[in-house]
Amino acid sequence: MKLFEYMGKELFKKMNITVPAGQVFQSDEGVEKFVANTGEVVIKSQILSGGRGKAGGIKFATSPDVAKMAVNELLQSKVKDCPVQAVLVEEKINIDKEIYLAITVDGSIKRPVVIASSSGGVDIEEVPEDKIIKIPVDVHSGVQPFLAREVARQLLLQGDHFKQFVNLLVNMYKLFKKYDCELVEINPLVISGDKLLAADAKVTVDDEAAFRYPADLPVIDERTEREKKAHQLGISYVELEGEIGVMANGAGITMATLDIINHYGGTPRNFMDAGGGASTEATAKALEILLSTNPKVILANIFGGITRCDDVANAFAQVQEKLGIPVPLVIRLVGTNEEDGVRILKGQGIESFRTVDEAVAKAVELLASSEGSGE
Amino acid sequence: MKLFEYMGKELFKKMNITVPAGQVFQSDEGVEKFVANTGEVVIKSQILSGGRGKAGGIKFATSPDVAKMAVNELLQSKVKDCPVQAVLVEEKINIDKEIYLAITVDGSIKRPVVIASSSGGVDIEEVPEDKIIKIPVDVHSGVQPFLAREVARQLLLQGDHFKQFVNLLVNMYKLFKKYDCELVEINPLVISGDKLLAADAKVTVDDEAAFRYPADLPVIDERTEREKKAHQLGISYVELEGEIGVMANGAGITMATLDIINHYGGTPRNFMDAGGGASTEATAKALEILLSTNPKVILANIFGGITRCDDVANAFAQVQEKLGIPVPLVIRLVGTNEEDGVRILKGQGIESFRTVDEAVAKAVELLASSEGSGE
Amino acid sequence: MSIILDNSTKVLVQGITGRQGNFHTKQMLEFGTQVVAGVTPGKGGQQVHDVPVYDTVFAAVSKHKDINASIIFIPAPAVKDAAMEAMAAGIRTVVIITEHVPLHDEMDIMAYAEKTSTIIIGPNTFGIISPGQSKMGIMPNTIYKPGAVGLVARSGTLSYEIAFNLTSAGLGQSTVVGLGGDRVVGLSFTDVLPMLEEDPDTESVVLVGEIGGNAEEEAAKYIKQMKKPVVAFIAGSSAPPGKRMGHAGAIIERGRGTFASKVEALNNAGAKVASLPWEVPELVKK
Amino acid sequence: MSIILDNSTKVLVQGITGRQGNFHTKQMLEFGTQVVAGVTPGKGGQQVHDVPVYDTVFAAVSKHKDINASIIFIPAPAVKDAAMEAMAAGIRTVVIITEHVPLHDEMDIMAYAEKTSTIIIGPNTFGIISPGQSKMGIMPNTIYKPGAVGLVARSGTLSYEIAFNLTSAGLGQSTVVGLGGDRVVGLSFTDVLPMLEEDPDTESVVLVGEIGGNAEEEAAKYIKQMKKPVVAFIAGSSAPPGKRMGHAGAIIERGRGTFASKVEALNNAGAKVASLPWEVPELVKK
Repeated sequence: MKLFEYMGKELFKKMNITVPAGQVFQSDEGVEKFVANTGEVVIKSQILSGGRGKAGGIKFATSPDVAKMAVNELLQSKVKDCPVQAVLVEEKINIDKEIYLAITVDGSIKRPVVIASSSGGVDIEEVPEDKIIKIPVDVHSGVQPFLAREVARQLLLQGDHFKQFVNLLVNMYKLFKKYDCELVEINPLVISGDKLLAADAKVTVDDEAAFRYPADLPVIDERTEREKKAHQLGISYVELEGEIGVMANGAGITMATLDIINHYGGTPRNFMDAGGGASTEATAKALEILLSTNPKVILANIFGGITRCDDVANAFAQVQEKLGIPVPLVIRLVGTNEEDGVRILKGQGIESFRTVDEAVAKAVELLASSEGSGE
Repeated sequence: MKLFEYMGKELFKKMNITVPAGQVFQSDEGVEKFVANTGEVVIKSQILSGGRGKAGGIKFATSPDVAKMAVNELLQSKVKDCPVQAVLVEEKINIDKEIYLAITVDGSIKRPVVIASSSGGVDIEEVPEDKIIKIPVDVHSGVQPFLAREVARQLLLQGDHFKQFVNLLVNMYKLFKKYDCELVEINPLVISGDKLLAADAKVTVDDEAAFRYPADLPVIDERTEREKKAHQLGISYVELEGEIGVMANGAGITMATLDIINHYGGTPRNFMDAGGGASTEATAKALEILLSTNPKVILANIFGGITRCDDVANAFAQVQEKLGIPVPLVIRLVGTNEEDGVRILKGQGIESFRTVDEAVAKAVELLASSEGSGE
Repeated sequence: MSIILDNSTKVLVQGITGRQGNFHTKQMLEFGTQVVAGVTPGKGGQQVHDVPVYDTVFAAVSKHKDINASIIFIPAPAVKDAAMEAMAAGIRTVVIITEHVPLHDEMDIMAYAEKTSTIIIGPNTFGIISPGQSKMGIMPNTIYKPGAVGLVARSGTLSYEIAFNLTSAGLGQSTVVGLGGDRVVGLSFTDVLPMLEEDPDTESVVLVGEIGGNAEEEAAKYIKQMKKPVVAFIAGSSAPPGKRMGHAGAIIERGRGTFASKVEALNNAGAKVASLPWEVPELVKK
Repeated sequence: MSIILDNSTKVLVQGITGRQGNFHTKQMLEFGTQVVAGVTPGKGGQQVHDVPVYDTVFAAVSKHKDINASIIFIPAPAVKDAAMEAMAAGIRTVVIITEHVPLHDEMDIMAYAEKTSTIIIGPNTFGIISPGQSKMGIMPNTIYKPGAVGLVARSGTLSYEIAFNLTSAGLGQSTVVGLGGDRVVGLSFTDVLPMLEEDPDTESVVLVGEIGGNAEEEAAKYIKQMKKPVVAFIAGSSAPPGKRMGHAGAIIERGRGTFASKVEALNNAGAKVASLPWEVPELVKK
């Protein structure tokens, strides 16, 4: 789960990481007063995608009425296709230097890593490898001050900035641990006079740790209604933009199924991993979600293992009888109870295949003919 | 620093460790009301020594007025030589079973150890070794539930008691860590119906961690005024009951000096490790503390290393000139700047020795003659 | 022969009385796995498919001193505790089937595993199988046969697909290892490939990877020096960046871990990369 | 020869610009110790007695790759951090002079030391000295002379007393190690005794213990099988139970760690136990 900048900064404040003075607004109410007290401000649309600056999502204002106008403008706009529902109005700070600082998880070494660079303010991807400081963290000891001092030294920080940075990084790691984060990123971390300020905040928390989120962690959900519904069923579901509705059992095989569709010239409407061992009922519900997206063709790729082919076949039969399936249906069915499954499907007039090759080829062929027929 | 039982129980409650309903009283005000609401109670004098039960420090009462009387009686008494300044009045609980449970530090394996026994309620020293469960704790992972389950299993706990115990031990370790404890002991941990209750609480926190004690940790000080004063000087000082005032530089050598005094038939009035490298001024202050205890003889055993013999000699000269030293003084002086030191002392008419052997023998001889003279 | 797991391995099942644990214990026993004990706190003394159940891992290993591997079927929030328990009790091969384990718990598990020199397979894995000998996992019993292809995969059902293709083409397997789909898992390609390279009964190796992370790129560095032929298949050629394809690890973020970079690295290392799953057996036979 | 420390050891001083660090760096240099670098955060670039100062241990070791030991003169609250820094930077011998280090920090340090196979001496120790070669510590330079007695002690000044007695009696020392007076310290008697037993330049061993803990009892178990003669002295015969005699470890609690139990264990192990410090040289000569 990604947090909005202003939410991340709330957590920063709790962990004694200094941020610019600011206030979040969902309407223009109070903007003028805040700006009158603050002076020159920056107004940032709160969206979850990066690059909002280039996309026009950040405005500056020196007076209360200009600020109010800018707030209204942003709140009525879409930035990078996202409707802006909140803006963060912050004091404009003088930037002496910008630093990049992040703590994230490096899967290849199985531990957190501190990433820092003196070249802050730009996408870290654009910074050459040799300008990036990367220090792995031992989870048993965490980020001790000594590790923070070494990062500070490599960033060439001096005197009071050095000391502030050490505290900041130690606290940032505490935040990373406390909120089960995948990523805590400050870009830029700004040196402004004698201060060190987190001018931005990207915080991503681990969805799998939701059961133990601290009570003060805000919860936001950028999934579509369908994705939420699928999630409740324990199904991993992602909406895409193609034509063929896809269901398979297992993440890797689902991914491979999409690849094969692509290979044959088709386009998938979604990623749906119905999981292993799904019951008839769960599979029927998954199928209903698929149908609700109005695909041109539906393709199911079932490799029966824990999943039983007859359960899957029954689900299809059930949905067809109950709701009707108004589009062509292609099923690849192999493995546990395969014969029963094939027989059940045949009873419903549904054709099944033994190999994914044949099934995908058939689905794409049906897609072509459905498009050819102007449907 | 040892905490009183009621303070330990306050910490227990914060960490979700269940204790009997109770209230602490420093006078009889409110006792009757509390007992009227609670019913049968046990009244425990709050002292830091063990064995208060046998010493008459625990009373029982079934009615408010009896309780009030008992409270007053205890508050006016001394238990094990300690004046009772507070009593803890608690509901009397039915005891189905008593368990011993503690977390402490085992220096030989350099880590915490969980100690438990089904034979609770008695001094753990009296429990045979094979009835004691001892499980070392990896400080990196702490007491995870699995470790608590294993202790619960070995204690033969069942069902709900098993589950409660697992939570209790996990929380007890959190307390042990959070408050920098040397010891957290619950003896007895009582099974009472479906409940698990900490009927006593012994918590000892590490004095060296005082700089980071959490704000909610009460601070108590059982040292004498002299011990406190010495502590402020960075001197390790313990009052004993003998006749010879002792000062040395180093814990081990101080201990050995006391041993040698004993060997020669004398008795030390104190343990005083003046530390290494003490200045003239600090040594003079240490000597003033010694003098304030009215010893019959003063013995200083100085092995000059970082400590300079001339600094020590000057301190003695200073004190003698300023306050006078009304008792015989024996000094062993060897090491850094020894010659200067000996000369300075000689100038004051103070005899010094090169070996601890001679010095102690002399001190004991002087003690005998001072006693002989009826002083 | 085989790697990690063979017919002498004595297996403990943690969470044996649960729905999954119970079902797969039966499956494993039927396959020939020596499941000697199970653990479920509070259920000590029971039996599951004639396997004795204990309250704690310590109790199980003190009774069955030959236990040398454990498989975990425990709900995600308690997996860290269960894995630590296995390691603390001296078990040095631990297979974690559970999915949805929190990332920080996974890092804690791996740190403790490093300290205790424990082999962790998973979390979020189908497990490990040495056909004809033993399995610790949830893979179907029927699609494998003993043989000389070592198969290592990040993903479950996709590996079944490929194992099934291999078996259908007459190519049996020495050992099939599922690394698990999470961002942080125990064994990685670079751990398993050297084992397969040294295993006398493995003649060729199939690597099934997917987009995300850099495990395949790292693997390629090792493959360069391997004597045995390696065939690879990478899932996710069509996946858009920024979307998690079911697995926490299968996501192209910040331009890293793309399909192209993986295929290029593997090709450069001398591996034959199949474009479609069913091409794998042909490439192995070449 | 000697144990742990010899004239080739390259020493880092952590906290070199502090009063203690500065003073003892001078003392060590005068004794012949190869102090090659120092660390004080924020003081990088300075020099102390011609020794270059760095901001972090990483910076020091990246410049002086031969540093293989560190001595810590840092205030107690920061000792854990400093010790971890030394270990994280790959230094495998760390002497901690500082007293008053919190117990839980000491346990954390020792756990990390175990994980990294680091030798920790202290905290609350006078250090280690191999007369004629090198010293890392705060002991006086003048009371030792090279020789064949290995001396290991829990306590500082008492060990000076005994070393002084040995030297006065014409008995030089191979290496003198101070274990430290706290309840949790790094090296213990049972670590040092085997090193002395194997050191070709050590002919006899003197152990200086004190009441509290069970380190001397544990040592006795090892002494039983030693070929070299061992002489012991135990301080605290007159100490009352329940009172801490300066050292956190020197306390008789719950009846454990008494003078009598230690002397008995050592006698039974064949060590000669001196009743008074000045008897030690005679017993060594026997």
